[in-house]
Amino acid sequence: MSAPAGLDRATERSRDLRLLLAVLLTLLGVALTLVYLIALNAGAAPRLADLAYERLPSTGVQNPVTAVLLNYRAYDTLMELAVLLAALLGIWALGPAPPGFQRSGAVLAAMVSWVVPLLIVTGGYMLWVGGYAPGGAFQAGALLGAAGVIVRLAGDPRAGLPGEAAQRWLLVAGVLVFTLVGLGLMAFGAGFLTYPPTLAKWLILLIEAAATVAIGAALAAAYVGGRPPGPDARPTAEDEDALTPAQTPANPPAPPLDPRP
Amino acid sequence: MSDAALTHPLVLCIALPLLGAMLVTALPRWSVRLGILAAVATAAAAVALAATVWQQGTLHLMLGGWDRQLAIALRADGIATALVLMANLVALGISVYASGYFHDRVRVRSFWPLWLLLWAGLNGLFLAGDLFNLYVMLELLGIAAAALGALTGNRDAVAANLRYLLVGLLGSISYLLGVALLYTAYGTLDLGLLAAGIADSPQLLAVNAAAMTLMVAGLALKAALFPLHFWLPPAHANAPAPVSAALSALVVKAVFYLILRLWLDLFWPITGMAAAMLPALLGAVAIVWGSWRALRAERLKLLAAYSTVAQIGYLFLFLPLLAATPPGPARDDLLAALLLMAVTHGFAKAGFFLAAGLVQTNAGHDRIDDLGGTAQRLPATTFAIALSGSALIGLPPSGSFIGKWLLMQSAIATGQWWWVIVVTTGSLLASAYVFRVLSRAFGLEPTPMRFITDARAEVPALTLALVSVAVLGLASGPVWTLLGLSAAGVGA
Amino acid sequence: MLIAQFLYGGAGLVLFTLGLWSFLVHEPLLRKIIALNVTGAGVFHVLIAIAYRGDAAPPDPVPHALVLTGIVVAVSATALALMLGARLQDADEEDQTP
Amino acid sequence: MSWDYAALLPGAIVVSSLLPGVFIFLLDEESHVLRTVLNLFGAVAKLVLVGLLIYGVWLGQVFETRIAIAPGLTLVLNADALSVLFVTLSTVLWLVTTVYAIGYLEHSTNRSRFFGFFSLCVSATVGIALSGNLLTFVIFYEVLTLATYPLVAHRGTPEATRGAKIYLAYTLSGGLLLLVGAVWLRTLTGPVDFVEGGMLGDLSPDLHGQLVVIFALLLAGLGVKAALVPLHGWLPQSMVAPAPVSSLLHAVAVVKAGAFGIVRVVYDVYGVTLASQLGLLTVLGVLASFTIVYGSVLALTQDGLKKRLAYSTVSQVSYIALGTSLLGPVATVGGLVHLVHQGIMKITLFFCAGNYAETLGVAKVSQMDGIGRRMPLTTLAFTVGALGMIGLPPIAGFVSKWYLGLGGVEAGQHWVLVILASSTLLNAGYFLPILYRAWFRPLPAEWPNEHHFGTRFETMHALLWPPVITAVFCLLAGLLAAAPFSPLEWARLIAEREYGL
Amino acid sequence: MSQLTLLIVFDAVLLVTLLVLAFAAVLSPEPRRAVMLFIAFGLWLSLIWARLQAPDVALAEAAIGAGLGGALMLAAARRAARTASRSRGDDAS
Repeated sequence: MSAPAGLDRATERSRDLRLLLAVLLTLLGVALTLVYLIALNAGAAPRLADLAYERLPSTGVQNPVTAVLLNYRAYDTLMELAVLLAALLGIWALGPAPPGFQRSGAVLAAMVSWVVPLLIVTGGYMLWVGGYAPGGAFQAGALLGAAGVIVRLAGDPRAGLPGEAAQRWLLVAGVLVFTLVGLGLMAFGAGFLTYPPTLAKWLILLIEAAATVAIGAALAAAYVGGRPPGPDARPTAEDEDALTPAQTPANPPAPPLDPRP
Repeated sequence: MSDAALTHPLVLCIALPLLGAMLVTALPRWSVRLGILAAVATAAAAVALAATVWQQGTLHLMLGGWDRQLAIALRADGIATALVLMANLVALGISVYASGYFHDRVRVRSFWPLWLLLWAGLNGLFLAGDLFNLYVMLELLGIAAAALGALTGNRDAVAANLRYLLVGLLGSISYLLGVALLYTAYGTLDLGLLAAGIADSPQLLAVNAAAMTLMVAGLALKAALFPLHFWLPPAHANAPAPVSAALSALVVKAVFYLILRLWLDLFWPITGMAAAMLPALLGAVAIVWGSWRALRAERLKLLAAYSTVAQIGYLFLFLPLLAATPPGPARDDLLAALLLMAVTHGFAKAGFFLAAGLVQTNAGHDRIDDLGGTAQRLPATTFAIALSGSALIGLPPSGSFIGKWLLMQSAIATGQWWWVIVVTTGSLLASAYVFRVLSRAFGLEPTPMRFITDARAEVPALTLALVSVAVLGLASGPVWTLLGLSAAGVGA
Repeated sequence: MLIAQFLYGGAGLVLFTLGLWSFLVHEPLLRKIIALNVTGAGVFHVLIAIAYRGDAAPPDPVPHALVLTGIVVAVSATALALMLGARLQDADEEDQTP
Repeated sequence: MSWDYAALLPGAIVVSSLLPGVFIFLLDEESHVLRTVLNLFGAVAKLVLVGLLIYGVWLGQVFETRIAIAPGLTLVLNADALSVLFVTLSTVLWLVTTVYAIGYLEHSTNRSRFFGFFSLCVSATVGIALSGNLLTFVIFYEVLTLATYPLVAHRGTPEATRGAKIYLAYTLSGGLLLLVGAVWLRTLTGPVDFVEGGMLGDLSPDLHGQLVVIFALLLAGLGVKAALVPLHGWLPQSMVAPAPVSSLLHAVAVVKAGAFGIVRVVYDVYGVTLASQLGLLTVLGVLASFTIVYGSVLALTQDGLKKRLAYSTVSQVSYIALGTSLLGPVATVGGLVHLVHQGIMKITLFFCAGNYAETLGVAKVSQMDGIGRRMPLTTLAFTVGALGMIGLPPIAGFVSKWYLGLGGVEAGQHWVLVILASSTLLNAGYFLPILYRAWFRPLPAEWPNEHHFGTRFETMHALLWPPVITAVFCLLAGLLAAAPFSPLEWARLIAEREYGL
Repeated sequence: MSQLTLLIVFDAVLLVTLLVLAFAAVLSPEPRRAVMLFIAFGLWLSLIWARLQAPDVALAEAAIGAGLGGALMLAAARRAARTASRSRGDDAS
């Protein structure tokens, strides 16, 4: 693979190479399918399903997927929230958000005023229902994020999110609550993320609520596409030049660039 | 599990940097102070972990207290512990260095949370005992690393790290398909249970081989094994110095660690001589090619990045030697040598990049041909480059010298003498590229008045370099002790 | 084994191969990202297929959870990659119009 | 308690110069006094420790420091008669050279760097001398390469950079060959300890083919530092280094490390009997003889004083290899005693060359007319060294040549006498014209670059007395050759042990 | 029996449509079109997953994979189209 060209410089690979690759990859696909067939017949049939259902009553939830996500494999989910946050922080590191779109017309504004509350309410419902039916933090968070996207499309440069300081707390809420609950349980001798069955339901709900907020905020903020507009986000000359020789004795460090008093 | 507190360091190694990342994200004004605090706490947890494993042997923890099949396992054996200790000490050094490196407020606030997330991902990867959890850790590493690498925001850095991100994603998807195949066939994701399953199912050779190929190929892409290394030099050379250090010293090593784990623990029934030959040959080409490109590089950081390509090659040379050596002291020595080499390169490469970053900030560029004055003005920095450079070459008394010695010994003993030629050629080329830099430091510039000019930046670089040379080269014994514990853990 | 498991899983493998091919041969960033997403969807599809145990038995929830995690990871990576691409494009535009 | 002492002493001897070296690096450039104190403290402390070592070895004590690097890989420092010979030589000459260097480099730049690496070099040399096994030897051998590089490059001129690069290319490649040989040998035998009489004697004859190849690798690695032709190319190029470096390192430490290594490998690894059986001694003897003649011929053609001395070193160091290659204790004595004698003679000559350059700006033979009248003491010292090199009794060099000649006769190798005779003629050919110029030609109107140091003497004290002292050593080593503790007596002791007499 | 056949036909139709959408998305050179096809592919995928008794995942795929991922890609496609048209304009001038 050569350097990824800009979207406009679409230089296509030669036809021969593409065909050759197509043939090779078809062979790969056939081989993989055969292997998959063998693997399916290997006799591991119930896999983890039976065990997962067997343990379900002591997980604190009735929806088996939620049980896996927030109990059996809660650690995966915790790290996955960290992945989402890392991606967002990476986006923020690239610069301030581009300016918002023009103010929307009356029709869209009216739609926004209907759709957004609906999405938020549905999100809350999803979160609650996730304990025993399809739904949960991810779906709820996604709905909140979608609400943010619509608000952004309607012209709000912040996609309905609060100012930067509050936004940062929303973003970290998921991992923070998750980790603190886990460590708290460890401190009380139960082990990291090992919920006592009596408390499991409520602890999971607490974590899910925080995760929903964090996922919604992260997805909306990712759509905004940069650091939130605000005093912090103003592009500075320093943004462009990474190699500011600030440590050379000849060039004393640049004075702190804090516009606030 | 009676003594649950023993496993606390295992969790803390991951939870503390994660918690730190949340705090620096939420309280950006306190980034540096909170970041250093988290760094020190995490490193302390790693030291505690090493001490526990040293005394107790391999640690296992089933998160959530569920059955082994259902839960995600964390485990720390000798190999993992040695690498965790290396990674956390190096990361602590990088953190101290970084606390003075970034001056732009925006960049400070971007660096710390991503760096701590990367750190959590590293520790998570080393300690994970579950194939899917490893996938999540790989993604965390890949995303945080690409974001950090693009931190300078200049065009080359963004382009290189975009490519790194995409290539990394492809690699982890390939890995994930392998995981899916294994889950289909064996119905579990736990490394230990899968290892037992694979050992008991020679009739599933096709599945095992396909899963291994998908996983190892995907990881080789992320570990930059020749010819899949193309993305590494630009990405590592254009990142800010502390990030380059972390990427080259830690992230690539972590991926190699995972390959080694799969190779030795999971797929050992099918990773014989025939399977080991291809990666080793690629590793041999990587040594020669990477060293040659490093020699031809015009920029110091590009040189260091190509040298990483070569150093990864050395690690792959061990695979056929391990395959040819029956279990016993000789194989233990070989494994210890491999580990010693990886750990030494970790320290040395981090020291090298940190020092190179200092040269760059002082000179305003890192073109090797014009660096003379700067190198001479900063004796401690040049010293750090010299020390870590000798460890990269494998000169005594560095840890990699011991590693190289045992590598060559095993190559001769198992009749695979051709690797000796590869290692010798690599060492000569490495000497050439290291001394190409060092010779610039002996010019007619005015005499520097003191050894250390900028303690916060120079001391970490020098310390890391010194560890790779003096400590690991003269006291490599603990590596064997740790490995001995891991062997005991497998037996028990 | 169920026919459905094989059919759907096989389709997942087709998607995987298709995405891989597209990633290798198509240069524009957006196409590469779409290709990666198709590749990932293929793997997810395999996981969903093996979780399916016929309409009578409840499905295996573990692969479902894995796929959920995978979807979030994939969208995170997509967002970051797109934003890196946008930044690159800005830089190129600045180069062209100094 | 005594065990502790015996186990620590060899290590302490290495550390006594290493630690001051490390502190010197950390010193500010202006801390002249502290640096001088550290330098002299290290040198004197090492001398005292070596004195204790000699006394202990004389009493029959065994000194051994062992540090386990890793299972099966042990750093061993011990003191047998051979190591004591080399350690004593290095330590005494280090003290003298330190004094000389402090004077020579006054007002020079980058002194912290210089003295730091200088101390590292001596530590590495002493480490080589005390190495108790091949691994330890290889480690210190490489460290010596690395620590010498900055000293050769020290002046920072393009020629210095070039010379240092050539030096490094030769020595690092040699080091790699040595490493491969050492590793290979280890796979055959396990840890390769230095044992008097050799340790490979009872190895199966099937392996003899491999042993020959390994010897070739080891000899190539050691031959680079010992400047055996055709591996000598770096030595004349390294003469760009400051005079103290040329004196100590290229007369004593570096080239001797190579020669010493050859002695170790032949006597204490292979054993003379096996080495002679395998025909290795013949190869070594031919190479050494060729080097002796070739180096001398090239020395004849050099006008640069230091270059002439450098080619003379190429030639003279191979006397040691020659002595080693002849089967029989007398030749061994000749070779070993030359290790010391050549060292003190050559360091005298290099000190003098440095004095001429520092005081008068004279660097070429053609500029030395009448220099004996301007700098009588220095030139007297130079004369002693030069005549000793030619082999004039009663100076040290005569003793070496005498024993080498006798050894050749004893071994039945009469051609050695031809080599010695022609070498002596060539030595005379390149030294006597210098002496003639210095004493008998008229003074020039003006010296190229004359300095006055405001002393009663011809140059400053720190430069003047070191060559005078070493010249006195040359005389004493020859006159008192039969006295106890003389180099000759030590060499005899070593030879007796190697041959099991 | 016929019910099973019907089901298989149903499955086959679902899968063929999915693959067609995937091919179309991957092969379409025009960015906006490709993204729209990808979104359609994602939605169809979630339909199939619902059929495979994975409603949780189906919901998430529809909302996150196709929905938000699609929205992000659409924004990028819009950018790409804008730049492409601008650079075409540059070429013409």
